[in-house]
Amino acid sequence: MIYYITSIALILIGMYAVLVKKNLIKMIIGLSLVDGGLHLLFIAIGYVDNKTAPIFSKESLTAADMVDPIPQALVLTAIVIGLAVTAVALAIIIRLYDHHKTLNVNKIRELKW
Amino acid sequence: MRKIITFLFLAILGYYMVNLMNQIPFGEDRMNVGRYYLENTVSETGSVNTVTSIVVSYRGFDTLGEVTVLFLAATGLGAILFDKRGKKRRKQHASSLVRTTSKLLYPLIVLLGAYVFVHGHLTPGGGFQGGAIIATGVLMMYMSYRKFETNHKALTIIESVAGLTFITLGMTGLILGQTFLENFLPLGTPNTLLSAGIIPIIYSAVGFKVGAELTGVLDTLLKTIR
Amino acid sequence: MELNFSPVHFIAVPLFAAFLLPLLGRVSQKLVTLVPGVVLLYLSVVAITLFPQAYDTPIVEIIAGWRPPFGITLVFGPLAAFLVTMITLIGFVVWLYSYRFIIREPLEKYYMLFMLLIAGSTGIILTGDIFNLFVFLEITAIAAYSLTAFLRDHNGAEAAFKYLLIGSFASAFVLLAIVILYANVGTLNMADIALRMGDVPDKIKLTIMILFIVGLGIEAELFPLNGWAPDAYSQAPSPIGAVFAGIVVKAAVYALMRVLFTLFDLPTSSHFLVVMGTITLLVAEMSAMRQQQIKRMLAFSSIGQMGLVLVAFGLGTKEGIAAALFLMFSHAVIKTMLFFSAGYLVFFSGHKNISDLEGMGREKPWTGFFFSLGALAIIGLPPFSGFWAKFYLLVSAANASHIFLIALILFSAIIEAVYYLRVVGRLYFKKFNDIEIRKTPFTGLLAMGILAIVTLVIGVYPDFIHELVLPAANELLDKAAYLQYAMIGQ
Amino acid sequence: MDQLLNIPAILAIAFAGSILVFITHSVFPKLRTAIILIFTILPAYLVWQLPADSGLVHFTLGGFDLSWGTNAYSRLFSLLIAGIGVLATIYSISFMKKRSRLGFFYLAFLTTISAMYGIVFSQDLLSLFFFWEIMTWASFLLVIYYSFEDQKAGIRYFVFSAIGAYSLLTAIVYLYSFTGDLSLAATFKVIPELDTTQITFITILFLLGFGVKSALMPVHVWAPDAYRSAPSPFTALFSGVLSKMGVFGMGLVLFKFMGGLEQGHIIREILAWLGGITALLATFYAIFQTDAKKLLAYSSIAQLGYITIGLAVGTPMSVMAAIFLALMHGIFKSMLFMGIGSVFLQTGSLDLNELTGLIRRMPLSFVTVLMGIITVAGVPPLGGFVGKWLLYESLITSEHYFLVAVTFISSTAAFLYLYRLIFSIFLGQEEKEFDHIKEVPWPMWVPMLILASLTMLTGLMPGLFFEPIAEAMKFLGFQQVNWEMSVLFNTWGNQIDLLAMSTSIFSVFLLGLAFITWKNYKTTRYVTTKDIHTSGEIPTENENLTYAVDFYRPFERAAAPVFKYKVTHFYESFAENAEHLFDLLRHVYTGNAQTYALYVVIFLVLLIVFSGWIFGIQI
Repeated sequence: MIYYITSIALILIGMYAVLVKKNLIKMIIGLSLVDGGLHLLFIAIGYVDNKTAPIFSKESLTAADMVDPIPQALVLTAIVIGLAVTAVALAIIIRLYDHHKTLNVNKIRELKW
Repeated sequence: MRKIITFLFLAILGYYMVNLMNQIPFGEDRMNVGRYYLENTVSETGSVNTVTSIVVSYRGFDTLGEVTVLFLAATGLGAILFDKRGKKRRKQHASSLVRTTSKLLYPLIVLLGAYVFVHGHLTPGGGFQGGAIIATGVLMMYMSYRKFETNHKALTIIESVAGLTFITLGMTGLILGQTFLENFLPLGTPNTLLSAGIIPIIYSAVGFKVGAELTGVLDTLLKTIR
Repeated sequence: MELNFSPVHFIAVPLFAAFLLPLLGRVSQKLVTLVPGVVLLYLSVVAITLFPQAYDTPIVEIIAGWRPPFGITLVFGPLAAFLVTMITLIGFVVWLYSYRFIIREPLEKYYMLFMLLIAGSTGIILTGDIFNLFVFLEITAIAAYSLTAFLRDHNGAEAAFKYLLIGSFASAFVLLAIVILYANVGTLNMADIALRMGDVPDKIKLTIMILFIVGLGIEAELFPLNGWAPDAYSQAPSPIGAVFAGIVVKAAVYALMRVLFTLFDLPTSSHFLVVMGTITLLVAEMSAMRQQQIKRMLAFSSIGQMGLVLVAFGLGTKEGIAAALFLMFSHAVIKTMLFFSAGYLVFFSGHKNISDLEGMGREKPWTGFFFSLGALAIIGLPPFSGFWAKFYLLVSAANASHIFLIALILFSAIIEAVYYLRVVGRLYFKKFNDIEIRKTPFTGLLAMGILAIVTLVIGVYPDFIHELVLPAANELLDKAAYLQYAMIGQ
Repeated sequence: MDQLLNIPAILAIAFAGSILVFITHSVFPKLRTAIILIFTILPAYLVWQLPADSGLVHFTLGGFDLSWGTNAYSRLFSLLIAGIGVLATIYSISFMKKRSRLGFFYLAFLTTISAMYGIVFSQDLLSLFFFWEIMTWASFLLVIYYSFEDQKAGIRYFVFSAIGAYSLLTAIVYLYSFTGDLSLAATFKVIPELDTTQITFITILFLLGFGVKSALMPVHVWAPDAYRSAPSPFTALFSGVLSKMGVFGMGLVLFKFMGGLEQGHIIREILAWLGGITALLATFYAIFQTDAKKLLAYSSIAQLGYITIGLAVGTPMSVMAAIFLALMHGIFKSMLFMGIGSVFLQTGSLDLNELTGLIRRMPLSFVTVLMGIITVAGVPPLGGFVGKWLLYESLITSEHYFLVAVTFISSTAAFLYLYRLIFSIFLGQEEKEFDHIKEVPWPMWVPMLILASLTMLTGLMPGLFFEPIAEAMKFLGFQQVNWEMSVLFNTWGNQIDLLAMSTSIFSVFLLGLAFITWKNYKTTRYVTTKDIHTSGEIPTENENLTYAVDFYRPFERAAAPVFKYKVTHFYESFAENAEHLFDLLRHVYTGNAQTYALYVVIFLVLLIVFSGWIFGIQI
């Protein structure tokens, strides 16, 4: 349960950062936190008590000894997606800083209404 | 004001989420499709690492998407920061201790990366992990040496060729067998390097691709003029 | 070797092209611009070839030889066939327009991103797997972020940042929904999930549904979630604005509807959709009323139309869904044409503001003509396809005895008429002064011409689309049949 | 069977013509005129050839069963369209010669005509609406053709049309949800089965829809500006024929749909009164106009008011009067607009305060306008008289005495503006600045004179029109209506022999004219109106001293308090407030990325918290 709560806490902290912090970089960090929290949550869901990683590295291991492999596979994908989004976000922020000379989200409001 | 509102709403959201997760007991065996994978991975794919067999074979299409996403990130970065490339702006080299260690470790790290993605079907690891490790090595070199350069053309070509290999393998499956990405090579003996059919090939391609792409991303970001 | 078309081509071929483009770029820049067109043409051919088959018996393509629910499947039923064909055709026209319109470097990257966008949107529509849907959603989204900032001006970057921020929220919520869903059903194939959904407690089911609605609703431009849309539409290069309106949103709406109709029982959410759709429609149309910039106005109008589509889906009847699909098609065609013509108007005049476009219609008669035609069509006047879309929608609303809804829809149509016709009037008002005499490129005019002819033909003879739309609507409603073939009879 | 095919053929030719003109204009401009003439005259000829009852052409489109066909009623209107359409087109060729964007103009012009054919041939609600909307946008394009500085006229026209059209659409889909069949025949059958509220609702929507096009108060406000803005050849068509489509529809609704609403039903009475008010107020507005076209526009509104009264009262005689007036109005109003348009073409002005003394410069236009105003005034011997007579009589016999008074007052007041129109443009002193003015070329005056002679003919022999009208009324469900070629009956058994009456009036008129001409010719002294010998006063330089200025000043002063409250102001302030509200609303898009993200979270939380209320299950 603590795993759930931790990951939910991570998600919420991340969201808080995105919603409140004025610095664009901090907002992106917040996004990464949200992603991290989600990934942890996913892994936590796949966990089964007293089971091991789903690799048949020893003859003695059987299918009954292992945790759910699917969340792990999916999280791998999700991590990559999170990375890609972060990279693009950073590029956009570089552009933004270039044009606006600020990283304050409140000052980047030329498109409105 | 905004802080209070945000906090309030996030608190409510958190309350509901915890409440919700309470109904999903932790550590319980809820496997469904997962059970099938665990039971059949060795016999069906020849890969002992179930995660790898899922990533590359059972859900290989996801991985194609995943590779695409990375490729997309590199491309997007290239597009957005197109006319901002320049020489590095750092004035100094890192200390000679760092430089020497880096030089020493660089080949090892690259080798480790290659090892990780080649053995993706046997050990915890795979193309993404291996590629990431390689990129770390390059990053280290960037940080240590002012004039370290990667061959950008070569990176692009590796990227493209690896991507094309992936799809070509998929299409070969479609042509030789019935379906896209079908494992048309013999499965071999589990727990040996040359087993699991196309899985190691795909994972190697992914490894090259990820390594090249991450390096490219780092390169682009590091060389951006402020 | 027999050339065997299969739905996977829709994803693999554009991806292949995207990976190939950097290599081609080393050989010749000409190839970089030509290859995407060839690819899209090829995809259109594939789509049209597979079309009758999909309407006859849906094609379920298994990826990597694993039967559902263990592997990923591509489901190519009537609905998917309809939308994919629409996307490839619109994509081809967009390429035709981009061919001479996009002259800004890096061309290669533009076409790569465009190809990936196409692959992503077709992937969303074809896939039968919920996580795969998420992956394609992200491919589409990231490509869209990058393309929004493609012009690299400071508004572009701002718009892209907003899009990215909100889009990340969308992906976070969708992923959260998938996580919770997986925790409860332990499977990812949508048909399989639907089969096992009965065991899930109602409360959890509803939470998942809400998360999906919020996550996908962001991409589908539901009202309070669509803050990114006007900025992204208006700051992206014009062909990409058209792609957003014609392809990306359509794919997102499809995803939302597939999830709502197939995974959940709709009745609980149908009224919600109608209400939210109406609010989206009204707010968007009202906001469009006094926009200064032409492309921003088009963006708000697109949001409004998406609201209309949601309303039509929300009616939940076969007629309603058919109307929604018709509306999607018609809107894709018309809005693409509008973005194209607005793109050239802005390009030639050098101004984004409507008030600065005065007299452009006299200067550029064909471009102005296409814009006017598009304006008339999107308001829903006969004999253009927009009329039939609206008429089908109203008929189904009346059959569901939502008279008040009809009144609201028509009210918004009046607002729409006012702001579009204002622009049309402006275009022909007095002479435009400082303009370089440059010709509109032929490919651009051809692209607009094709779209204009399509709206006109559909407007005069709607049966063509109407007959395609009905089985597609049926597919969405007939959950049992979908489960049957998506699970390959298991 | 080949007659049946004619209707689709006519519509196809007509619509193809409009597109062809557009293409020809940009490819071979020289062929343009020929194409225009061929594609207006050919469909008109085919329409003329159509039988009164051709049966129905059935086909399905978009999953709906549609049908086209003619009957006596629609034939009447189709002939009106064909006639005025051809004449207005011929007129337009010279009128538009020097203007640009002719491809655009004729595309819209021919599309409007074609769409009107479509409306009258539609035998189902969907095609009716389909063509109705085509007509609307095509005419809108013509209204904004000149692109005046403020495009309010066009937008206002379109908005009101849209309100009308959409109320039609609402009625149509609402009806369809009961009947499942769009054909008029099926609809006629089903309507009596609905309950009263539904019938009332549908009828009001239909009447609103058609009423907008026929400029019924209080939804008339688009008309003056739209008529004013459109190019004159089109205004002729607009006021003469297009507004009759509203009448056509109202006739259908009142006599076919509203089987359930008997004579004297409250809706009918209200409609009749609206017609009366329209006639009265529009007449007074017309008096104060200084713009010739606006004056005529208000006059059109007033005339349409009479027609509405006739239709709403619904006795055989009143309906006959209404349809007769509708046809007459089609003729004389297009003729008047053509006449005024000619003046505009030659002088470049429509201002009654500017124009003066053109009688000798443009005699043919003068004759046209003269005939026109005589007809409008309803004075024998021209056709207007017959219509007015029938209307009075039917109102009296159906005991609408008050309406008779209203009609009578407004008809009388009409003299004021008509007099002003002809006097300030054609009569009075001749100005130097107009010396070079010449009569318009023949393609313009020929149509005008044809129409003028038609008014004469109908004045002498109204039976020419009574015959088809009687047929049409049979279709609308009236029994045999009495008529004779040139005799008017009245309820009390008296008869008026129009021929004899006209001859006597004519001779008196001619004598009078001769006398006046002879008398004035002697005494006229030519002084320019800018002559400053004004009893010692030194006029400021810019003061316009033409006698037409403040023509009805005392009257205007007296009426001013009443006219302060204009319904236009109400709409304008409504629209303004609405726009202001919209403008406020769009501030939800604050432009701050964080705020948008906050919306997302708030929306999510609200959905979860109120899930019980929204989805029925509380989380």
